[in-house]
Amino acid sequence: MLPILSLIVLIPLIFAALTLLTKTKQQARAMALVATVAVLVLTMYMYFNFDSTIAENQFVEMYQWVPSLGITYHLGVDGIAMPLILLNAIVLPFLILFTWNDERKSPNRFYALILATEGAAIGVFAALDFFLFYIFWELTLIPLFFMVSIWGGPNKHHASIKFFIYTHVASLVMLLGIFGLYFAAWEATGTPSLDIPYLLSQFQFIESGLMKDMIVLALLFGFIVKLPVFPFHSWQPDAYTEAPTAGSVLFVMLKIGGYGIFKIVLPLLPFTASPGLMINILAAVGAISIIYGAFAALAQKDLKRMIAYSSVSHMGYVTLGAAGMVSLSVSGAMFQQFSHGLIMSVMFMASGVINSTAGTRIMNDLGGLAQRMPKLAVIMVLTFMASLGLPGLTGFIAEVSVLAGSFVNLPAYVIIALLAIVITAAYHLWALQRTMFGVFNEKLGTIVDINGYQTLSMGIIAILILYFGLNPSPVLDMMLTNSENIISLMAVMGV
Amino acid sequence: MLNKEITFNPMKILTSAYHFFRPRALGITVAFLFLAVLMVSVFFTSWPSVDQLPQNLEDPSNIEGIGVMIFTDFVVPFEILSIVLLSSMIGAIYMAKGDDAQ
Amino acid sequence: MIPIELYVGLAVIIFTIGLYGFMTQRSGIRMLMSVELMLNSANLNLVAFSSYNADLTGQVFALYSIALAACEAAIGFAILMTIFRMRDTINLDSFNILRW
Amino acid sequence: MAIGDLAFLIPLLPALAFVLTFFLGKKLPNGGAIIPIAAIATSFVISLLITLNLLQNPGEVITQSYSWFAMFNLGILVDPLAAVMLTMVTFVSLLIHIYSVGYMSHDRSQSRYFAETALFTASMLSLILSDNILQLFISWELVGVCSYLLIGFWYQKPAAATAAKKAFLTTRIGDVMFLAGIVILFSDLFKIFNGTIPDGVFIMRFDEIFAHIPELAAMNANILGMEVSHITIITLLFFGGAVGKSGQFPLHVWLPDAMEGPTTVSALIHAATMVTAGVYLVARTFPMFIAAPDTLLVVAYLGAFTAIFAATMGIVMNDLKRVLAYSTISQLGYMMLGLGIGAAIGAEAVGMSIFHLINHAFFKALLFLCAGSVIHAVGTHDMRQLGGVAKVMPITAATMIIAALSLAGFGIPGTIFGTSGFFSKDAIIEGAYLFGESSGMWIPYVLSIVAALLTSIYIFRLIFMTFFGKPRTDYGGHESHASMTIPLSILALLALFFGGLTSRRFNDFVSETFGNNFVNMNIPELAEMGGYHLAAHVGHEPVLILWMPLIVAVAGLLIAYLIYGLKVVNMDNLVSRNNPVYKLLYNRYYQNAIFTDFISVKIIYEGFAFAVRSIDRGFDWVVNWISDVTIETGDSLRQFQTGVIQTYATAVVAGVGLLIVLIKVIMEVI
Repeated sequence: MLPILSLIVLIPLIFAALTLLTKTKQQARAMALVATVAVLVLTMYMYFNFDSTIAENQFVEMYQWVPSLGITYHLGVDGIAMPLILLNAIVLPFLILFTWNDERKSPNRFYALILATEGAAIGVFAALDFFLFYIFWELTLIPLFFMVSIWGGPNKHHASIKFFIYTHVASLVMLLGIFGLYFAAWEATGTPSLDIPYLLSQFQFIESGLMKDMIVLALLFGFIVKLPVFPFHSWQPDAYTEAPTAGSVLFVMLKIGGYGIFKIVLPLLPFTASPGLMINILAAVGAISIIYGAFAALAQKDLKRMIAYSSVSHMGYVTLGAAGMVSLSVSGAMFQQFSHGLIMSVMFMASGVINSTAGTRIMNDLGGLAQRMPKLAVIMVLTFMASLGLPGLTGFIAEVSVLAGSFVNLPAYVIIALLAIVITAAYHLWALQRTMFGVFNEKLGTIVDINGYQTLSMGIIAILILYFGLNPSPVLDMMLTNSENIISLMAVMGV
Repeated sequence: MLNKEITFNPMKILTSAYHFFRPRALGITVAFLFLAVLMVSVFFTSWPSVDQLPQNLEDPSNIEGIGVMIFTDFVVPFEILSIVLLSSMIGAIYMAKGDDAQ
Repeated sequence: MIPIELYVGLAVIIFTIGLYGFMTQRSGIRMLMSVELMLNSANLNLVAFSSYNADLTGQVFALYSIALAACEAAIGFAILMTIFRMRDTINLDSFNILRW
Repeated sequence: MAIGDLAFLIPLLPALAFVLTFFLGKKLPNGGAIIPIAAIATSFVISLLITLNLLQNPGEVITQSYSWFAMFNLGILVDPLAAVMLTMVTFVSLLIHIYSVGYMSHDRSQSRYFAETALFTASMLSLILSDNILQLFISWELVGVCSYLLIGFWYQKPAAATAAKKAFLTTRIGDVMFLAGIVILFSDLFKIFNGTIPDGVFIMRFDEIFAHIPELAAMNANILGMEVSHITIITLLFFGGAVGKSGQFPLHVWLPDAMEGPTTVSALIHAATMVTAGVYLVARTFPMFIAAPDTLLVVAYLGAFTAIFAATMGIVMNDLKRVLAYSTISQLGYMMLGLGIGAAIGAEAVGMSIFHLINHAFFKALLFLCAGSVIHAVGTHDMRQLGGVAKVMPITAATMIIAALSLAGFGIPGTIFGTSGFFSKDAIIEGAYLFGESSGMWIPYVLSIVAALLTSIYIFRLIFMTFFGKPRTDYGGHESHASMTIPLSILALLALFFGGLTSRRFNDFVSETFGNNFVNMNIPELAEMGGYHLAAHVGHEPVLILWMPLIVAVAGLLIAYLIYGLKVVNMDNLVSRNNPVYKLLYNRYYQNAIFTDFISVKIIYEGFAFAVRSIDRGFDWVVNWISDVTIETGDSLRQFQTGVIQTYATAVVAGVGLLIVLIKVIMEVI
């Protein structure tokens, strides 16, 4: 059988190297498009052959690599990873199309970095061996670092270094957690293994309760910094804001933090010495993020920065839902990742277009753009509505699942989160009003609407937002299967 | 030189001693402390040794033995050393030659 | 039989003298001389232990070390010559290009 | 094929019309108005047929459910309550769409207008048809976003954009409460099912919810030391949603501002689609409300208060549309009061309230469309600049007077002679009397009577100032086009006669909603559970009470005529900025200052948001501080790196010496 997962991971990486060799923008973008479309086709093939009724890993590829250390080349996807791979595969071709006519320096490196990020991100989702997982995890840092520091905004160096160091420190803490798990299991069983499913199943046999707590906390720290949620979000507004549009979209495509929580932390959670504490940490972090991000977004003057803070707010739903410990809330949190990726990519694209046409992102300097950019206005209103959780769009499915599901076990946190909904609506609408509506600001000069490539890419993602909002089952079913599997573990432990 | 009057000026001696020691103070201190440490280690360690030094009265030289060892057991280091010597000589000559050759 | 401690003690003293010279002298040539001194104290040790353990290996390595010392001296003097040509001095205090 | 199988088309056709008009409208004449008109007309026919079918066979409730995701479903429920609402909404919306063809003919974005109104209607129809609370919420939100788009239709005007935002946010506060109610309801049901919900059971369906009312009522939460039943909390939160959508105090502030949209949009919002959603929600979930001991009291009191509160502001407004807006709020207060008195009279309250809702839809749509006709013709909506319009626009004036009579509630008690508004409002006021009689709480009744007097005054003030007397400014104007006057006439007929013709049967018909095979609720039993004792019989009030609504209506007409028609009283002293009462009313109880300037801007934006931003900068500062400290430490440690070999050598030697000593010491210790 075709080693489909290896292909999906390797095609972008190989094409990234090839793209570096190209000379012109035309060659580079064509190369990138070919690679991303190939990934999309393969992913669609995989998706249609995916059995969403079972929680096991599928399309598994396993080869021995370094037997003495227990390192294997082990790839596979389950219902947690599949939607995220799908998300990356869907959005990336449109991201390439979105940048089709942009002028920028060294396009070959630019597209190479996009492809490298895609390959690395999908690698994280596909890896079933901690060694591979960590390699891909760190690999995502490098292209994004260069993306920000080469094509970023005025404050790019500060932002890129902050992003790199901050998240790298978190990754190192996560690595400590992995080591803890690895060596504890090695000691207990006598054979080394870095295999993720195996280590997850061995976790319960670790004797020391403190050890177990430390492992889970270290892993959790690595993941929630990547998400990011309050109080470890401070790299994120800078990085998202300073990154070029494509970079910001890649940032939101990088759902590895939440993925780690669902795939690694949640199965371990019931076996820790103090699961109640862990759940409360997750839930508190989530609920505070939701309301904190909303208020912070309300206070922003820069459109892109506002979107960045809204992302903090949305990511709060991920941890809150994960802590909810009801299959509905957990799958809602997974769906929030998927939905957030779609919504935020269009929002960042829109703010990128506004920045490049109007020359500013400061909302008070904009105004009345809808009169000159009707197509952008329609798409932007739709995505902003999706972002504020309007029913019929993906954001709502995620939010209502998380809120309704989590309320069963965590009523107090859900009430905090509910309070934020009005604020969320407020800053979205206010931003729309200040940029799109009102009197056109003549100082902005001639403004032309988005071009065909941009309309196509943003429009199709917007339609997907609508489609998955009306019919979430294609991705939600597999999430439900997996979250039920996780919850059944909890039930065994009586958590 | 001969008629130079020899005077004893303690202040001058102290000053010159100060000027001698001041920049060297750290070095002298470290050296003496190190010496003390090493001395203590040397004299309070029982070193392994044979009871009786081997004495071959017929042939007190050990040149032959050393030569045999160099060309048997330690031939590889010897060869490496030769290369190191050669290359260092070439390097030294090259550096010392300077630019005037060009 | 002379106790081995005395040989080693002598080596230590010579080494310390070399060390002192290396640490305090500014002239490059004097520093190289001090390094030679230290190397030779090591050679002394090698030979002493070699004799007292009835094993010729130490003496072989003493030879090697002498050869290496020659290499080092050659290179060292060549470097000093280059430095002298560049700066008209072999006072190494003024060379802090290794500074970060 | 039964007509019920087509029920799903009712919201679907306008939704399709939205898509078609949105993409094709620009290429068609009149902005493609024909598409939504045709779609809504078809929906109306289907709704009407379903209603007639239900009238003959009350048991034929239409239910269809499809699994959506997880334990949620999408479905259709057409029972008498939904059927009458559907018919009303499609009908009024149809007339408004026809009227809009003329009204919007000069606007460049006509196609966008018709697309959005079609979506608005579709969302409202979907809301009415929902067979589960989640779908209802979804439609509810869609209604909200459509109102946002339509109020901000002229988005170039900053006032319109602001009003749209305000409308959306204010209703959003209610929506969050509604959502909280749903969330609590879900978690309670989840617990009742012990976390395992069988396949095919959709726990958000109304029948499923109603079936578990006893368990919900038995669950108690401790809030601030009081034992509160979960069903009370849930219904209060639901009512909070209704307060937002239906413009009840204190979330009514968005409704008057919503006048920034086209007048037809106001008509849609006020008559057919949006504001009635709140009343419909309470009616739909009435079995839950009646089982909640205190919620219905809150509903009754808040409704009565809103009725009089809004009426007082309506008296002083000078803007034609604003008077009508406050009138809507006031009338919605009546509807809520009607539902609230269900505590005394049971399921009949729903019938009364919905009856008033429908009559109100007719006469309020008429009022707005007439006002739109006047504004369209004369170009102003300040009543102080108008006067004598009746001479120029006779049809508009006549229909508007009919609407005003209906709003004020003219009719003869005990007969079938009377305007539509009379029958429904009279019933609610009498219900309030009965409520007072059975519970001893007379405040709702008193408030409702006073509000009726005020209603009569403000609406006839409007009539006299606009249509009679001499023109105060030179405004010109002409009678509107037939496409506008024909809908006016049809609505006028309904505002006059609908109430009288249907008053006998309507109540029974709607009350069947709760007795049919879908939910099959025993309302008296639920009321007992909530602690109410339903009054035994309706309709033996003293004669004075029966005539009271008519008396106050006539009194209001006379007062308005004396002041604004004959001008016997000089109002200049009263109507001045020096009069604190007038000032208070004219400034609308300073609600703008309180809600917008103080709470939103000062507390939320400048208070919380800026505080959070400062905290965020604090976090950023900590992160940057850590990096600064690292850099500075490195910078100072760098000084040791002198670059002089001797120093390094000294350090190495000293280090080796120390190491030897250390090793020695450690060996000794061990």
